[in-house]
Amino acid sequence: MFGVLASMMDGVLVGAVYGLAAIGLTLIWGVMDIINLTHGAMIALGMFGLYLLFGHLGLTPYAALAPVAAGGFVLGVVIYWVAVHRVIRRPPLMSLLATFAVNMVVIGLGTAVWSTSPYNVAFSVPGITWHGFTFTGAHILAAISSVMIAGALYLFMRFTRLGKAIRAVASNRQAAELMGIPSNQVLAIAFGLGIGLAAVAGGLIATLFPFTVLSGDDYQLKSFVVTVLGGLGNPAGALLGGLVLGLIEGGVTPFIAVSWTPVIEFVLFVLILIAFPQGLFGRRAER
Amino acid sequence: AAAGGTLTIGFTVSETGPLNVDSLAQLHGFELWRDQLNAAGGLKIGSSSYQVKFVTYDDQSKSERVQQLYSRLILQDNADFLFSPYSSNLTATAAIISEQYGKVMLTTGAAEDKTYQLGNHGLFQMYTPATHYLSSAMAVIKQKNPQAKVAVAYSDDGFSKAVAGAAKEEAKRLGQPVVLDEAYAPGTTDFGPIINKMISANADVMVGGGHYADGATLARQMYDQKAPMKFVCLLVAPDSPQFASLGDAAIGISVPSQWEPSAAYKPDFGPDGAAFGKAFKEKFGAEASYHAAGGYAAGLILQHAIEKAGSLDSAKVTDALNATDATIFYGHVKFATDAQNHGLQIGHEMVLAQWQKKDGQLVKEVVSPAAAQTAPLLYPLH
Amino acid sequence: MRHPMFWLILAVTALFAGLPAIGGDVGLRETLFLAAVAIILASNLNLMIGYTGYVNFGNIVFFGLGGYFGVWLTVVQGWPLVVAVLAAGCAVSVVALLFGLGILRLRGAYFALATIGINEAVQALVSNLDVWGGSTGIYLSVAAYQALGGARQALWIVYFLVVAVMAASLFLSWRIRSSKFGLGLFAIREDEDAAAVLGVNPATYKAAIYSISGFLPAAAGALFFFKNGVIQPDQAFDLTLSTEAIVMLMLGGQGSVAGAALGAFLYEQLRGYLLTSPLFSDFHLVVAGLLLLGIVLFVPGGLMGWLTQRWPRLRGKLE
Amino acid sequence: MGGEAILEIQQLEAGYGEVQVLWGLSLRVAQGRVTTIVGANGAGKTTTLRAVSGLIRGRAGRILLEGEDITRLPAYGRTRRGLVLVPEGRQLFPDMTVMENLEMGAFAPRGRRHMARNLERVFTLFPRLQERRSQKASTFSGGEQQMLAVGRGLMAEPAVLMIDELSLGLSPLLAQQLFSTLKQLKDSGTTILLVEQNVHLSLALSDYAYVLAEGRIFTEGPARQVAEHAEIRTAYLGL
Amino acid sequence: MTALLEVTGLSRQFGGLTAVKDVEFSVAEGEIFGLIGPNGAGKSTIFNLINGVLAPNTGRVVFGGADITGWAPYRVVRQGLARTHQIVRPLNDMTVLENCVVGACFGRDDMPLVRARDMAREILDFVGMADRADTLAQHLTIAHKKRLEVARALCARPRLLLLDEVLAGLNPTEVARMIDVFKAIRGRGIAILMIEHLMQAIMSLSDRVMVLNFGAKLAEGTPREVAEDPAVVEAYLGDPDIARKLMENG
Ligand SMILES: Nc1ncnc2c1ncn2[C@@H]1O[C@H](COP(=O)(O)OP(=O)(O)OP(=O)(O)O)[C@@H](O)[C@H]1O
Ligand SMILES: Nc1ncnc2c1ncn2[C@@H]1O[C@H](COP(=O)(O)OP(=O)(O)OP(=O)(O)O)[C@@H](O)[C@H]1O
Ligand SMILES: [Mg+2]
Ligand SMILES: [Mg+2]
Repeated sequence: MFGVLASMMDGVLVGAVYGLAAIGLTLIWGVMDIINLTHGAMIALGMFGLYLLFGHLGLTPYAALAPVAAGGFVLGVVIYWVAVHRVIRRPPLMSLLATFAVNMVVIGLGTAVWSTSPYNVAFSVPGITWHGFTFTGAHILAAISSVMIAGALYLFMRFTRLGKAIRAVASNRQAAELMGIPSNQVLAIAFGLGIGLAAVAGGLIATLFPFTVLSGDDYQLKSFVVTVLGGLGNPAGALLGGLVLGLIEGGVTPFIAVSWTPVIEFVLFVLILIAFPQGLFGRRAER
Repeated sequence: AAAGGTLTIGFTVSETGPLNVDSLAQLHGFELWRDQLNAAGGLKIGSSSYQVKFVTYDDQSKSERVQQLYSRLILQDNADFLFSPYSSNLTATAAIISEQYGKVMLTTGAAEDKTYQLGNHGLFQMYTPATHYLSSAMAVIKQKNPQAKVAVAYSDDGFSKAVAGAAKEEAKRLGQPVVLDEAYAPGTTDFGPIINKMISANADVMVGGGHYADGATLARQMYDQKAPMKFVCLLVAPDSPQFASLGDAAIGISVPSQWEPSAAYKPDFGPDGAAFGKAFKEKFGAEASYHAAGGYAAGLILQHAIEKAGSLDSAKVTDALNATDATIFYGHVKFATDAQNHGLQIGHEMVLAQWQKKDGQLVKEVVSPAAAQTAPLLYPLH
Repeated sequence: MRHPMFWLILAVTALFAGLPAIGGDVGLRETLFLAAVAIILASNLNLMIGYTGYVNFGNIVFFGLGGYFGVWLTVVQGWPLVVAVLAAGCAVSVVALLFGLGILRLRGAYFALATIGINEAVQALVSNLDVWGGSTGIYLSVAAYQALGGARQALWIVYFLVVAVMAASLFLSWRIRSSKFGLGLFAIREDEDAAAVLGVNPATYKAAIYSISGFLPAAAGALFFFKNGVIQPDQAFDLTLSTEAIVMLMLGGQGSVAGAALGAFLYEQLRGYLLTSPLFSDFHLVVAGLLLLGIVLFVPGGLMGWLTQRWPRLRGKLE
Repeated sequence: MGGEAILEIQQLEAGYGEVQVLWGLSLRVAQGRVTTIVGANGAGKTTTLRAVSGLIRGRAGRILLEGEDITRLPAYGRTRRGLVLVPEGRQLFPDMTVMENLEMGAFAPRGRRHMARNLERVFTLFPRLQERRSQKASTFSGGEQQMLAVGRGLMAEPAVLMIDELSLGLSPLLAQQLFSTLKQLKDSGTTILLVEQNVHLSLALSDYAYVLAEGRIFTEGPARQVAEHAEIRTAYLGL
Repeated sequence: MTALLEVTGLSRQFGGLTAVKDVEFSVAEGEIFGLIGPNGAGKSTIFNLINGVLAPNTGRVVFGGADITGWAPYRVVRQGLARTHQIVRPLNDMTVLENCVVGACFGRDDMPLVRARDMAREILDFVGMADRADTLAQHLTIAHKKRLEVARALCARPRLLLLDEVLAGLNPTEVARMIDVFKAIRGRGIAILMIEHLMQAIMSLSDRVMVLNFGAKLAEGTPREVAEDPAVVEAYLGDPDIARKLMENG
């Protein structure tokens, strides 16, 4: 009984991080209608960014998140201008491929530098033990950070001028331009934000699990699932979706062999897509 | 020495992808052998000597291009002999090509017994087969606590599954309850759910694991989550010197090993363990893992067979390998020659090593068999 | 039958079959084998992406499932290879039809995501399926090739069969392109709702083409893994191969029969070259990525798009 | 033509991809007046407005606003200077509320400064918008959407208001109401550049008219004169 | 006159909004029937309900004797009921001819390609677009796109044609040309149900007109009867002489 509860609690903690990982993806998707296939690579860069800042500059992981976010933002803006800007009004396949190409380049460079060997941020925070089950401090802190970042983003999008401008551009780019909103800059900022969030998520994940250059792919796949659960372009939905995914994982593992978890996860993913084509918490995206 | 030319050995390496840590360690073993041999004048056949040359490609840990690459190695690069790719399934794929051309292929990373039961004639295994990996660990457990509840959690790949399957059989035979039997996906990084299950099942000892990445992670997370295991034995990962980077999380973790630097076999030919270990450290700046030793040993055995055959002819070298029954720094080497299991390693034995703290330093001690023991087993851990 | 496309397909097939056979050149055969498989994947993917406008990101599931059916039927059930290959094609088409009826209600990105989901779900399921060897998969023993006269001969036979499947893929693409069925697909690609209002039954058409586009890749998968000697879930359902197939299609120019084939051929050669080149092998991904980015940004119509733009007269002949 | 030119277009050439639509077009919009562009379908009216507003780039020619060259300015920069377009097809922000749409209209500093005053003006002109301020724009009916589009344009504090196809798809009653609204705007001093298929109404409302044919100015003159010019009526207006 | 299309008790809600409320009317063989009403009155929704793009909440649609309520759009066309879209939907990347061939191929007769091509050419000639046959649809002007909508629908060889604001956005010359096309269509024995805001067109073409307001029928009758109905003037027409008034004030 405690085992099941502990497992679900673990699921919630990890789920919050899944949610954060998905927010960057859903933001870019919602605003630009681009499925950003560099997402996984950016998560991986976030992991290595944190690893380097922690290992070589000796920053504590949580202090290192800020420069990781800033680096991700800048990189995102650069990628936007180089690769995304020209495909943004083209058919979706184009932006998929453009971002996939960037992904190949980043992963290729990453592999050349770090190979595909696993790395590890050797850092631990005392945890809480409950009936023999231990929740590590890193998990708890990561979950708290995720919720806080998601909340901040929600407030930013809802109430700031820049946030509104991003939503306006997402809603109708030409009209936004006609309202005096520099849509290219706004899109670059939004893309940078999305990448920055992916990098931060990667940094937080690095405090939990070891990683390789290719690890981002797993979280990218999970982000897709979360995005579909939460609906497009909706940070709150993504966080909720992440929690649901974490709960599913945590809730089913005590009862079945862990090798069946992905079966359940993906079957559920497809079924939810078929039943709710706009996501569980999604608004209608098509008109 | 009269110049005889070059002898080409071809193989693919998993430079990238999930197998790369183990595969690259093995490559280092190959390279050390080659460089030492070439420095010593090369491989001697009769009066002529040959410089050994490698041709390698990256198989990306995937079988997709393996056949193309091995065809290329044989036909375009004119490889005289082959080493296998790392892992059993890539090896099985490559063997379909090598067999057709009657090429000899020594395998080091392909531990699964199955690979040698497919009817190949030129495949020779350097490792103790998977089914024997955990025998000594199970014996140790039985001896320490006959009632110990065993948790088996292993990577869901052929090799680990074969090892774990044999361990479960062994537990059954020894009358020990298996309270948890879980296979996890090879890329798993979050072992929280499995560790929770171990705790829920009140397991006393844990055996399993798979390769480096998952094994190291599992050990670290068991430590972080304070899993109260009395004995933990993981495949492959703890053998790597890198494992020491886990710090206290490494203490007490044991590993079945093909080879340990401290194991002092009397070689019929080639260096002894200490000399190999020293040379390796000089060249690569790190302790040799058993993958590296296996790589070096494969070269050495091939070299010995060629020299004994006195020819580069594959058929003659095959005969020489079939007849091999030798002890080198790596231990005893002998191949099965019956049709069902041709090439299966039947001479070599594993040791059980354990990470312990000695004078504040993490060191890997051999704890079993008694003959090779360098320190007593640390038990229980909690 | 005097259409240039007919002769072009015939000539390509003859070259593929003839060139390695004449000199018994196994190296060339292995290279062309991978190229033929790439062409099969890209051509059939073209039926979905190029003709119908649905991005199938998980197209490799056909190939992998076909491989499993084929290997299982030949090795475990002892069926003759050709029968097993056809059966694999049929089985996968039926499975695809079932999937298709479910997920083809989705559009755009959601459809693409669902195809990924299906691939992952199938992979996870097969990994747990004991009849197919679970995660360890199925190994072929050397004896499996005896029925075809030993491994050496068997690989040639498998090669010719793959070339035949390739030819079938090209003919299929070509025939569909100039048929009424194809016209309906194009209409769906342009505007599904408008097509429905014009009398095209989108649900049936989409499910049909999804199912058809699974048949030949499944046959190719059966042959590929039979030759490979081992089939395991992670290689059978490797998502990167799916994406690579899309890249091939883009490179050649989607919607065009010759484009899909040419793109697949060139991409495969390029990857093979980069992987084995001492100069680029460390950076093969980087080079391939930069190349792809260049194409997407500057030649979005792919090779065929570029060719027909330069020489518009080619349009009717090669498409 | 009377009045000072606030907007001046000189030798404008523009198009889409390889298609050139405008061939050296020149026109002047006088301060405080209503100027209209009429012409057959496909003559290039929308293209003209799109080029002037910066949604597409001109290939040659100059655009002057209050004497300043704005040819190189992007669309948002032109809006910030008071050159505001109510585009063909309304182009609302469908996922945002009516109020948010109006707020976005006042995004540029110019509009933000006078937000309260303009909001009041828009609400007086279109009471319906005030009633439905928190409704999502996408659920509006066609006519209401058009009101919102015009209202949003006004929020930007336009120096020149350009409107494309004001009455497209509107019921006769709504079209009439919108025209009266435009008249009030004009009377309050806003400069307007209008494109409209309802030639009767637009010529009636306007001071000056340009007749566009195949991307060139065919003729121009005071609106009343153009409306009565027999040859123009038959050849270009189909009256 | 026998009723070709008979609609009874038709209703449709969107969330809380009732877009179409208990509407009843019929169109006779060969008739031109006009549908007018303020914006958002539910006109386009009625089209969507008839041709199966939307399913009605209540009511029946009977066409040519068959109950087609809730049929999928592609079945409705094959029954001989084709439509155009208020916002044009050309198949952009296909030529004008191909657009029409699609219409012909999948329309009322299950035509083979070759015959469909002949048919498409004939119809293009009929609507005066023969010279544009090989242009990509996306490159057409709005006027031509509207004509393409009509041509494509005609290719299905319908017995009844639904036209949704085909004249909106056209200049008077184009409107006049289109009206001629409509007359010719009627000449071929095809009935027309049209939505239009252009009063002169509705008045000159329609045999009967129905006025819709807030989803419900407000009036029905000959054009003249309807135009003189004070309720219709108040809700829809307003003052027809506005232009003259503006001229005088300005
Ligand atoms: N996005 C586009 N791509 C290519 N050509 C276009 C595009 N938009 C318009 N055109 C072409 O440019 C020409 C002028 O179109 P424009 O929309 O400016 O005409 P208009 O005078 O506004 O006509 P209408 O009265 O129909 O609105 C037409 O021939 C049209 O086909
Ligand atoms: N999918 C939908 N969801 C919600 N409301 C809808 C939907 N479609 C139509 N409506 C609403 O139903 C009402 C009727 O719309 P409809 O398009 O039928 O109007 P119409 O009479 O054709 O108007 P117009 O003359 O402007 O084209 C409108 O208020 C509209 O907002
Ligand atoms: Mg226009
Ligand atoms: Mg309508």
